[in-house]
Amino acid sequence: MSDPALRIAIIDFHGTLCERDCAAAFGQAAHVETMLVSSEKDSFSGPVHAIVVPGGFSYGDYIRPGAMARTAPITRALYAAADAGTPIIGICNGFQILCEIRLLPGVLLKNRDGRFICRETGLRVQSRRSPFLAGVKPDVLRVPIAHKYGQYYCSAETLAELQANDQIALCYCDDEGQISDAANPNGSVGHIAGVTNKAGNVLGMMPHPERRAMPWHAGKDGNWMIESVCA
Amino acid sequence: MNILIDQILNQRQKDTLLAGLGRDPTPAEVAMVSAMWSEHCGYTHSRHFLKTLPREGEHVLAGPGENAGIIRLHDQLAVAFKIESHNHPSAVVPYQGAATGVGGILRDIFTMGSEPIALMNSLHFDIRDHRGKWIAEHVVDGIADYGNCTGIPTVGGEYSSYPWYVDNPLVNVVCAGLLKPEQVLKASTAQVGDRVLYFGNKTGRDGIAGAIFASLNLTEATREQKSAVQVGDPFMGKLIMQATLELIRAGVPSAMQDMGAAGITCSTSEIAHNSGLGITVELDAVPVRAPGITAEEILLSESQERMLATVPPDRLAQAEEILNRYPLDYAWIGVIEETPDMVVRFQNETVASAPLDLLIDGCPVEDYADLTDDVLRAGKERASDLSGIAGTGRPLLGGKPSTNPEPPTLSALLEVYAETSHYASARHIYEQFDYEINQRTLGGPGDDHTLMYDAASERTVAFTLHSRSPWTLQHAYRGTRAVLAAAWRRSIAAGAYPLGLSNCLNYPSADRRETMIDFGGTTLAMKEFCEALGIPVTGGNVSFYNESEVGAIAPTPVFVLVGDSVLGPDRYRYAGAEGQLYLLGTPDLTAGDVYALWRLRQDGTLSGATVPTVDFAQEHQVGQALLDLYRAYPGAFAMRDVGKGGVFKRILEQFARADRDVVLNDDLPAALPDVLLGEGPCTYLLFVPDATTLEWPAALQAAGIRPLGRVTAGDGKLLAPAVELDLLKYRARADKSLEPHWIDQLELAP
Amino acid sequence: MKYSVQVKIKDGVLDPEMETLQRLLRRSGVKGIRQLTHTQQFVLEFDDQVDATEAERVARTVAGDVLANPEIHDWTLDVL
Amino acid sequence: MKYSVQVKIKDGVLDPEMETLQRLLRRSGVKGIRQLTHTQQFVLEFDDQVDATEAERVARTVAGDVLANPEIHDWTLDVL
Ligand SMILES: Nc1ncnc2c1ncn2[C@@H]1O[C@H](COP(=O)(O)OP(=O)(O)O)[C@@H](O)[C@H]1O
Ligand SMILES: [Mg+2]
Repeated sequence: MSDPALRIAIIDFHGTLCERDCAAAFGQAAHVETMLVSSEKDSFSGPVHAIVVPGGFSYGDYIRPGAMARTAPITRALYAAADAGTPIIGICNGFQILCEIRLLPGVLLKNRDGRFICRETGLRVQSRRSPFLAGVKPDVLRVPIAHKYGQYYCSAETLAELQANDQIALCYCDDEGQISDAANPNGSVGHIAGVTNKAGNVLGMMPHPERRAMPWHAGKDGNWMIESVCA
Repeated sequence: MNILIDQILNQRQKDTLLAGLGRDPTPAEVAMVSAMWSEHCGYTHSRHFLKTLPREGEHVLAGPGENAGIIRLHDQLAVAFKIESHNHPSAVVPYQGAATGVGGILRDIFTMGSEPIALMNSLHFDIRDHRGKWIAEHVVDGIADYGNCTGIPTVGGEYSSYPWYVDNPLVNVVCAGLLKPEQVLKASTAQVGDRVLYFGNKTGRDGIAGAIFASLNLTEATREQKSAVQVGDPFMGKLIMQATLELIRAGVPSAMQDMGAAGITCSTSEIAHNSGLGITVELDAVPVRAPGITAEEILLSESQERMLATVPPDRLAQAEEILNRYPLDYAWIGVIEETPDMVVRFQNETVASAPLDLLIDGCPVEDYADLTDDVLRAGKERASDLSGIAGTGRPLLGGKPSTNPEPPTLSALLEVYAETSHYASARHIYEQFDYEINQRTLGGPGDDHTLMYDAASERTVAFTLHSRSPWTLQHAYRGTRAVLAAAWRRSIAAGAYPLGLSNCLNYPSADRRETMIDFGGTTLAMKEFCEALGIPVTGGNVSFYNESEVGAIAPTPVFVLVGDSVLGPDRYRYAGAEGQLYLLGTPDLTAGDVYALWRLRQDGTLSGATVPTVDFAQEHQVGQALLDLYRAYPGAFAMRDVGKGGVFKRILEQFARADRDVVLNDDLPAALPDVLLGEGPCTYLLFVPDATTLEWPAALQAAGIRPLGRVTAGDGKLLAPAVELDLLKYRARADKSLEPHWIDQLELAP
Repeated sequence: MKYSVQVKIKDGVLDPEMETLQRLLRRSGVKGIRQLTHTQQFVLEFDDQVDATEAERVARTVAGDVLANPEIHDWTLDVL
Repeated sequence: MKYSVQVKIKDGVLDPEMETLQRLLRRSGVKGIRQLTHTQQFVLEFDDQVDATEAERVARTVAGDVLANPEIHDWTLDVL
């Protein structure tokens, strides 16, 4: 690896909650330097190797999760970075934001049974196009979800496109790795837990890899994704 | 407004006010006094008893009187924690009532400069009917939405359903935060000339007179006082938390206080008075939301998410620079004065000018000198006839003890165990809470213990939350002793010698002598516990008047213990090993909650139920020995206190596996129902895997630790002399969600 | 049979979503919005077999018990 | 100047909140509700100084950018 540290930008909207968790988790990787970037800024001030839009309740999830993020200056910088091919990951509320600012197709609706769910889920890696998934060895990861609006929805045409372009990155699965209705916690269409954009550099996912990453965590599956993008 | 004042100020209070002022009070003064002298703010009925509690200790950095208690855990770390009730609002608007409860307790914690790390809650309903279920569902939703949105994990709690909570649910919320011992910021350190900073949400008419509301019994009339309802704004809650912590880290405020009960009145007067000074408040400067709002309304509004700070004159610009970064309102609304008066100005007039001594300490309090310790220890026995619970004479349970009660069979008891909501999986509750955010949760809901890990100091903080209304109903003094001992055992099992105690005392009407005997009995028991074990009371909350036309609650003290745990990330977690079970103590079926629930089903009484008699010195000795054992054999064995649901619940949760049997020995220390479902002093269950050899310290041998049985290869059975139980069947039923118990039909029938 | 239920936060009760939106808009330079309010409309369409009194009774119960909380909302019911 | 923005879930997009509500009602023995729909109305009231073209421009931007997501919503703007 070349000498200068990899800079990973972590975006902090008002109401973002998981920025420090992400900084701690990604910061563990060798040569990585994480920096918090306020959503009130309109640039990253310098080159970044990758961008994390962390979970939380930006602007309280008011109106619709992620909806108000559109008004923040940082979105312009996000569009530019996405175009330039920078690896971007949106986790949970970050996924909702990336959908609302149209960097990713689809939208996240309220969970099928209307309630918040905090629970570990199985995730089957369906596509490794995202730099965050390219180096993930196992086909099944165990990572928790924590959301009320995690039901992925898109039109039938969009779904067909996602399939055709290999944009479905992660699906919910059971302990044996089987994708099924029973293993789908929130009613997502196609059991989708994560998708990428057409180019593959922008990934959105509802589960939280940063919560299975620290030395004292019982599970460490999240580290696969962190190491993948930092490799 | 005037109607409320007449309801609230009694003759004695009116006389005190007139004498103190030496003139007729202004409307604003009456408004302020009505709030400050309410039970909620003035502790008029409880002060007599609360002042007897031990509050000093080498670990105490802040005690009662501050927004929250603070305990020094070790050199690098202190913990702020507090419990608070939101029972009355939750009975009327369960979602908002519970949500604003969480908001309020969070503010108490970050106001002191500590970063909130954990929320917990203690919830008690009567879910027999539609209304009770509706309340339960909405309370959990409200707690979830507020806590989740602010990013503080909700890591544990307890719930129960008993008939004495009909119409009067209990919603107690706990928050804990961490800070460096030198970072503590108090509400008593303002200086003359400091400017008074208001920030957060605007002031509206919502929640007017909430403090008064909490001091009244719930009647149809109070239910109609809709202006008392507050709406929570968790996004603003998160913003003011961040802004507050940032201000404190920058060293800007000289003192800080959140606006909780009685809003601006309480926060401004207390911050000045606690600092030994006075204050002038300019109400015109307060950011308001409602056009035409009056001075009295501004003074009493309980609009949520508002903070108060005092800032030295040379720090104003720095404060503004920080606050400008957040989408919130702020204003300079006054100044700290030398003269110890509270002066309020509105529209170029002085609308109030009263000595703070009068406003805060002048509150006439009830004196209960006749309730001596002997009277309290004798207390009031209740068990066989609950029909007039707490003396209301209302037919709540309607039961008369059956004259010749058959002792229950094990299968009848297990039937109760399998069917009631008490032992159904709490997943339905806690999966609605984000319990993992912030990466600190070492033991969360569904785990054996509630443990939060601090990576910086590599230390673990243990939290214990406990209440047992069947015990405290039967006898407040003895029941409270038993609850405290049970909470102590939970803390020991979590590896922590408790360093501080916080409490929420939920009682029926304070206007009845019987309530005050119960209340006094509870505080006496608490005092004895704290003195015996050297644990200070660092704060708490009192909620009276939990009764309505329909019924009155059982006295329900809820306790929170905090300690520095010896358990860490490497603690023992059961993963299928074979090994030995050991039992300490002698459980008694009639003291356990399964028996109480069975009995309530039989005839609506608790006759035959008992309260364990505890000896704190003995609990202390055993507890210390167990902590030593944890230290001597780190990560080598598992330990649980034997509490609700008895040994059976622990076996079911841990060892019910398709490839394991639990085989109990022939020489059980008591009858099987006692062993499996009973409780008693100093009772713990330990599991030692075969790979580990332990040497029992003398203290435990003296306490009578004995082998109970083995966990061994098998197919999911519990085998005991002449008994075979299918654990997997019970496990499957216990794993079933609470949901069907909680949700049922709307009352849509004509 | 079609019923419309309109649900609105009572005057004087805080609507955090609208307050927040207004604050953010002001910060991002959108000036001149004096007030922002939010009303929800639910339309309940009944099967033809259901008679009008029964439909209205159900609509009323659903409105008062589920769609609105009378403590903080005003609501109205209309036949469409 | 007052503008009303009506936001409604598109035909064909399932509305999870209404689905949940329907399920809850059905489980509670409420029969006969064929359909349940939900529309949100936002009213933006402008200061008198703001001129109509500017107000409409703002209302339109807020509606399309924040209040509605075109992936799932239809929305309309009306002057009141
Ligand atoms: N109201 C609540 N809020 C959060 N967690 C809860 C609540 N009630 C129960 N729990 C959690 O569910 C688990 C099981 O609850 P319970 O059986 O009552 O307690 P325990 O196992 O501690 O005796 C515990 O881990 C507890 O923390
Ligand atoms: Mg306070």
